[in-house]
Amino acid sequence: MSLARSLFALLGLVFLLGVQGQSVQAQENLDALRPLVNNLAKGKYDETQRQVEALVASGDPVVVPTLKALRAGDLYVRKADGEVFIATKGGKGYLLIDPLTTENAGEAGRRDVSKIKVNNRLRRVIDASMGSLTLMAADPKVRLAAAEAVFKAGDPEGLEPLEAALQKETDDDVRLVMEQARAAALLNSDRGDSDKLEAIETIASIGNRDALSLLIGVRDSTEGALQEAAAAAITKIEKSLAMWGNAQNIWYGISLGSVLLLAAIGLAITFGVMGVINMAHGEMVMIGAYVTFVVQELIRNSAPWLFDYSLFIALPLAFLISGSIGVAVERGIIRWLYGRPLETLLATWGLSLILQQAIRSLFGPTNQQVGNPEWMSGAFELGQLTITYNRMWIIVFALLVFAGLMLVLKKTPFGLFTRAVTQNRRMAASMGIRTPWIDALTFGLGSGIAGIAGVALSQIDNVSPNLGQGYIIDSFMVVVFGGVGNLWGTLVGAMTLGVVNKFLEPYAGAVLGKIFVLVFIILFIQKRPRGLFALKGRAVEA
Amino acid sequence: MMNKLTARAASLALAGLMGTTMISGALAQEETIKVGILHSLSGTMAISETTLKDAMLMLIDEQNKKGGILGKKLEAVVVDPASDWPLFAEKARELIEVNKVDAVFGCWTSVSRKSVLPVFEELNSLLFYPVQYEGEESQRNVFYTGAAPNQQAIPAVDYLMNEEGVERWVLAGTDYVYPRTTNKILEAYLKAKGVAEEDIMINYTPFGHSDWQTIVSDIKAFGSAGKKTAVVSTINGDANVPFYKELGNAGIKAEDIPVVAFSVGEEELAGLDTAPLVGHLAAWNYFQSADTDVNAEFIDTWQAFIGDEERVTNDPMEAHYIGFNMWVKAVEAAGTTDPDAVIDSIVGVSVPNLTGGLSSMMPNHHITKPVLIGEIQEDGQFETVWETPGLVVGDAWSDYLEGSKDLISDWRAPMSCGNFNVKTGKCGGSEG
Amino acid sequence: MMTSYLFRTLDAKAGVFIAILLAVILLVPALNILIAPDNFFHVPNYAVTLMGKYLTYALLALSVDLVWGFCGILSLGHGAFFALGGYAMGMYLMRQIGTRGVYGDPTLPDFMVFLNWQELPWYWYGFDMAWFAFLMVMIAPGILAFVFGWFAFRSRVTGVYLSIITQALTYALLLAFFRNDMGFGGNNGLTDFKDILGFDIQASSTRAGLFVASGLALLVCFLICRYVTKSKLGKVLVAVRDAESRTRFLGYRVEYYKLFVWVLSAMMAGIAGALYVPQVGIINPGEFAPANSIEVVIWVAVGGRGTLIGAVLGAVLVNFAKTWFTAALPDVWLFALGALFVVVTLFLPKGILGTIGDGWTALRQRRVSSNAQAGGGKPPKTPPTSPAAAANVDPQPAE
Amino acid sequence: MSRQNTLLYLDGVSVSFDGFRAINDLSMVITHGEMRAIIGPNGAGKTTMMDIITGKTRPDSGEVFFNGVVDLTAEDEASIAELGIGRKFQKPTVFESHTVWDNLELALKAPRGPFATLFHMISGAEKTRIEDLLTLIRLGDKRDELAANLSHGQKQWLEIGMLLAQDPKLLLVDEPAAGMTDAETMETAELLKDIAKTHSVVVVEHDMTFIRALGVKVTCLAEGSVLAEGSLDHVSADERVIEVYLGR
Repeated sequence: MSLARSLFALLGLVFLLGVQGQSVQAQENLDALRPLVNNLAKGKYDETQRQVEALVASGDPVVVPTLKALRAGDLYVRKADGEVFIATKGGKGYLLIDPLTTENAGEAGRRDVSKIKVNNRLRRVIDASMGSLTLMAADPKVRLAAAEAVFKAGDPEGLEPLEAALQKETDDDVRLVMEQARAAALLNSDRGDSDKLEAIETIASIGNRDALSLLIGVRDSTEGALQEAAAAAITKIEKSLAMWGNAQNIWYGISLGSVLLLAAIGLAITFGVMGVINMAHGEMVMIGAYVTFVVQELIRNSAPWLFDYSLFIALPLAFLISGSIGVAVERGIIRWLYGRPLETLLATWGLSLILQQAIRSLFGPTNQQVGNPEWMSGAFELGQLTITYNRMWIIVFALLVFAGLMLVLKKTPFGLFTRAVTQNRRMAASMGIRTPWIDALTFGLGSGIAGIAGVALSQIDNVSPNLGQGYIIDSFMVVVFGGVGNLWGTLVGAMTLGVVNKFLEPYAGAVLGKIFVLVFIILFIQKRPRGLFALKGRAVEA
Repeated sequence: MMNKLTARAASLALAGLMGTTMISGALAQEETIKVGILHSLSGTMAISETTLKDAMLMLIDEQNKKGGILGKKLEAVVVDPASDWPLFAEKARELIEVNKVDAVFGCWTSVSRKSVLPVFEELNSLLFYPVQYEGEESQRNVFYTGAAPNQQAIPAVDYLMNEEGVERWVLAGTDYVYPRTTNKILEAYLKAKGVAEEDIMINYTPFGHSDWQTIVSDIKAFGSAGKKTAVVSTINGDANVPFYKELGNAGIKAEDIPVVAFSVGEEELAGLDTAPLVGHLAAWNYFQSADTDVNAEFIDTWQAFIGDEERVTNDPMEAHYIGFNMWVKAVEAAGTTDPDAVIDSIVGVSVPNLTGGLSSMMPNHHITKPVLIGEIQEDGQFETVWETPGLVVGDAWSDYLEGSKDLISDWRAPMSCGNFNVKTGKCGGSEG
Repeated sequence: MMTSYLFRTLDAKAGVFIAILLAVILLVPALNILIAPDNFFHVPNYAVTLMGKYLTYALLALSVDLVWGFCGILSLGHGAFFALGGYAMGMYLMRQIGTRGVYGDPTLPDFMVFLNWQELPWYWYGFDMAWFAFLMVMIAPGILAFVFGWFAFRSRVTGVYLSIITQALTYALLLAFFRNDMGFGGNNGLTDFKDILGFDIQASSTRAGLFVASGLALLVCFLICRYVTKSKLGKVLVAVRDAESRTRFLGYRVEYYKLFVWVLSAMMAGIAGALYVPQVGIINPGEFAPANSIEVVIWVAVGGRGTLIGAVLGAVLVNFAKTWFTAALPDVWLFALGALFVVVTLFLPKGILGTIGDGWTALRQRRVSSNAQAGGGKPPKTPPTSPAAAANVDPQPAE
Repeated sequence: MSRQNTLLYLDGVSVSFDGFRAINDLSMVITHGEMRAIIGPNGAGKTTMMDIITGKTRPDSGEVFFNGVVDLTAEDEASIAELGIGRKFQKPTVFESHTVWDNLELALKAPRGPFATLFHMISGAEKTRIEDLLTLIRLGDKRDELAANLSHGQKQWLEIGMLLAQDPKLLLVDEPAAGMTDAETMETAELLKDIAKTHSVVVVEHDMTFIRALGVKVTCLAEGSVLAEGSLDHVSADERVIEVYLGR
């Protein structure tokens, strides 16, 4: 591995030169490096890779900006003379910067330069070199990343610099990773068996999939004690991974359940509490998602610094917009249909067609881009679990919405009136409750909650006119499975279906898993014809 | 019987209504050449197909500015088959029988094409089908201007294998015919290249699948076996957005496990935050970023036509561009829009494609195309990282499938057969 | 004796309907085949196929009306039976292709060849014989309906719970049939049919024949439904619809009644599907889509729930509107269709026929106020009652 | 009394809904040909008791026997009705979209299977029987009227007519006089007394005048069990009955 050798040569160089950087001596090197840099523009990826290796082998840190620019795709070649520059868009076409001196080098027209192409393999090569270069950087975070990169590479050439770096390392976390990286590199080296046995122990203590793959490599390529040790470590890791696998399924299940809960919770009100077979529920969710899109679009165009708060702005807006559409629908259509629940199905189905087409006419039929704010991007590790932030926040959000709704229904006068009206309309009316307004507001509440669900769902799904259609059936299943008219049922129902689905999926596959869940619902309803949380009692005569 | 009379009146009224009301647009004064556009404007496929309807309207508009064909203006007849497959057949029949169109541009999904095939055969009309598909078909009345598997999937795998050194493969797709067939072909191809059984993972998901957590984590696990891994995605349009979102959030970077997709184009990316996806790949025959004058002009015309500076172009649009121009050229060469004459004259016709070459209609009714591999960029565009040295001829019958490797297609006389079996020396589809 | 009873129950409206239907069955093919294409009175092939499709939809609507209008079982999954019938027919038609498929395999359908299937799965056996296939057209949906109904009705699943699990049923089947491993052609379904009972499926005479068959099937099923609903069993069904547990306390085993009418209805839906497939030329899992089943319910509601003629009328009208809108207003037709549903619900609460029927009754019996419940269903202007109770929801126990 | 000789035998029956004991260790016996009136405050478990007898609700514990031998807890509503127990509901429940005639025809004792009804032709005897019933319940001129258009009292009578059409051995009548005028109430009492000559009857009623007019043995229920049993005078004199029911 000539690349690695040259990298570590470079590393030594950087060390020697320290922070002073360029000296007069280095200045002379530039002339020697220039052709190497220009060579980057010649040939295909194989050739470029060779040139990258040659650059690194030159052992001069001035090539670092060049490599960085190459990785980012900012390196261009001037067609006229084959000179390579770092170019950024500006002026008539591009502003050119000399990659070695990082000085301005004039401008070039759009057609005068062409980009030096880079692909994933090149990026990996550059990353590896960057990583190793920074093993002794001042910032411990950078050192940590560097150690991880070296671990991934598992290159025996890295052993010595790594050991050198280890001696200087003061940060415990970084030290740990460096030791793991050393073990990984050691296993691939020609050192003695006792060292390797120790390394196997170190690797086994990591206990994740990377460690597993390393150990499998050892098991398959060695004999005797080493092989046994590796095999034993593998069994141990596999066992713990299987356990984590179950934890992962539960997490995924809860996450899916929270999505189902969000999709269904508005319906639990309009359908569950009010008895309106609301086929337009999905469209209310969709409208919430489009509100998010519009808010983000406005923010992108006029106030980009607000982007991380876009969801907080979208939430109340989505609630208000979906909610007022809900109120309008109730006043305009639904209120004529009380006592004829099946006709609400017909009217709201028509309504859902109209809303879909309206959105399609307004925004076009294609998906709209809704971005994740910074705090909803990425993931963190919990043991062997990868937990993505957007999923986590959606679970939290779903539970908050649920709790908030419970609070509104149980603790506020509005909630009391709602329950009174839905249980005994005449009695409520005679007690002075303005039932028509309670109806309208309850329907508005359900629709508004569908709207804020849309804000959350826009973070994980398509924002298109079909968004609502994808959730409507699942929502009805959840509400009915949980027991119509019971919010706790909706919560438990959503979580149960989510977890069941996720436990089936690894064995049955996504399609069969879903089929099994549906069959499960059908059979469950046979057992409990009124859902999970049905209330027993002297049933009201039909 | 008086009932008979009323019934006749009713049925006539019914038929009459259909006949007169279905011609869209104002009643033309002069004689026009009618072109049918059969793309879903509602339902699940509207998301992809509406763009193609607009693209066709633009192409027809442009042609009319140039004076039409054979001295006549073109008139577009638009119908909405509403993503309902049997409705495609009905609407195709309506276009041909009632509206008397001379050619139809349309369909996206395989099933919609399968649904209309018998109609075009029976009524002997022309269909230009603009989307990449699974192959295994060659029909006299249909022109396949999208990619066959050998014009998309195989070059993409070659690229990953040779340029990125991939050794382990996840073939992930939506469970329908195109991914099934493509994956079958790829599996056979990879095994022929020496990839072991356990280094291939095949996974299917339902349409519109939105919860990708399990699958993404499976891919992650599969990819941590020490060998360079890539995902070949034949996941259908709608399901891609949640898939990529999950991928991005799970921290799977293109440098670790690149994903090459065959159904993700500029339009799909427009609905995504592409920042976490930079470096993932797609294989197409056209990218909006193609640096040619003809493409720049096409994009300008399109954005002006649609009135949106941000609107993107994509591969199926280029396919319609090529197909439409081929039809125009063939009609001009034949001097008539008669389907039989056009079918004869169109084979061998070459028109410029948007990537700077000339695409030709081959005797098997597929066309020649360059294959481009592009990387997703931050701005939602693709950057071509690799392309085939020359044009690739679309292969109707895959060489990697048991049933079809002996079949060839040639619609020129005297063979005039879509599925000629070179072993038996017989045209497989016809009797005897 | 039964037939004479049947005819005695035919009233004027049914008579007119049967006469019109017979006339359509006879005239449309005649005008299609006997009249020259350039003649004004010629009915084009296109219209024959289209109307044939409407007739099968009408039959489907009729089957839904039988369970919903007369027995109060709101099925949001009748598309499943329709599609199963269609698949049975499709499998027969696939086997008829024989060596004319693109790969020329004598037994395996094309999609199996290119998925490398080596032999025909067992459930495809027998479908090369017309009698077996035609029997399965009724038996397959019938068995599914029987099994599903046996469990659901015995467990007394009612109201929206039943509706939702019918939806779950059709949704599960949709997903299952999408799977290519199932051996039904996956998403592409079954297509590229060549002939039926030896006749070329694309010939106009075959089309006319299929049209007549659809018309006759509709007629026969209409008469069966008519007989069933007018018999004492029909009265029990209506009793079940209006007061299920009261019916139980009279000693009627409600689940058997439901099961009977449910299976009958499923078989009719299966026949409708079987006639639909050769006319449209394709059957694929899309027919299982829950939205399709909901649409059928809407046809019935538009025409008038609880009136057999209304169901037929609704199916034809809505589908005609759909055909017309999708061509005349391709960009905005959903607005028109959606508005139609909303308007019908608000202003014609008993459907078109129910409303006409009301006017009729009101004319004849002036002294009876207009909220007479002629066609079943609730009166149009009931004061709002508790919506929760109306949806069969028990928010709290009564005591 | 041994259960062999009874018509209806309840022993130690309990049922609870979500922790609420609606029926608590209830025991009661109805003999052949007996008419019994049941009184009690709201929530005493009267309707739930009927639900248990007719198979609508399953008891958590206890025995329910009909004719001394048939275990009713193992039967469902339909078979209990076929055994000969008819029930009239508290809220009059007739088939509103059927005519009065059809309501009676449906109730008439005849084979109950779906195929039997599918091919059923109404016989002369059946017609006569319906005519008789129509006269009895005084709805002769309303025979073609939809049940929905009847007045409240007429519906009550129609339901009683339907009960009789079933020809049951035991009639369970829940508040037959509710919503009736005084005159109608008295007529209903007379009608029930007539019926009681040939059938066993259990009547639940709040109307004391009505109960008095019946002049039969009275059982008072409270909180799910029997509070007092005996003649009306005896029961009305009971301290506890006065406290929980009459005296309030």
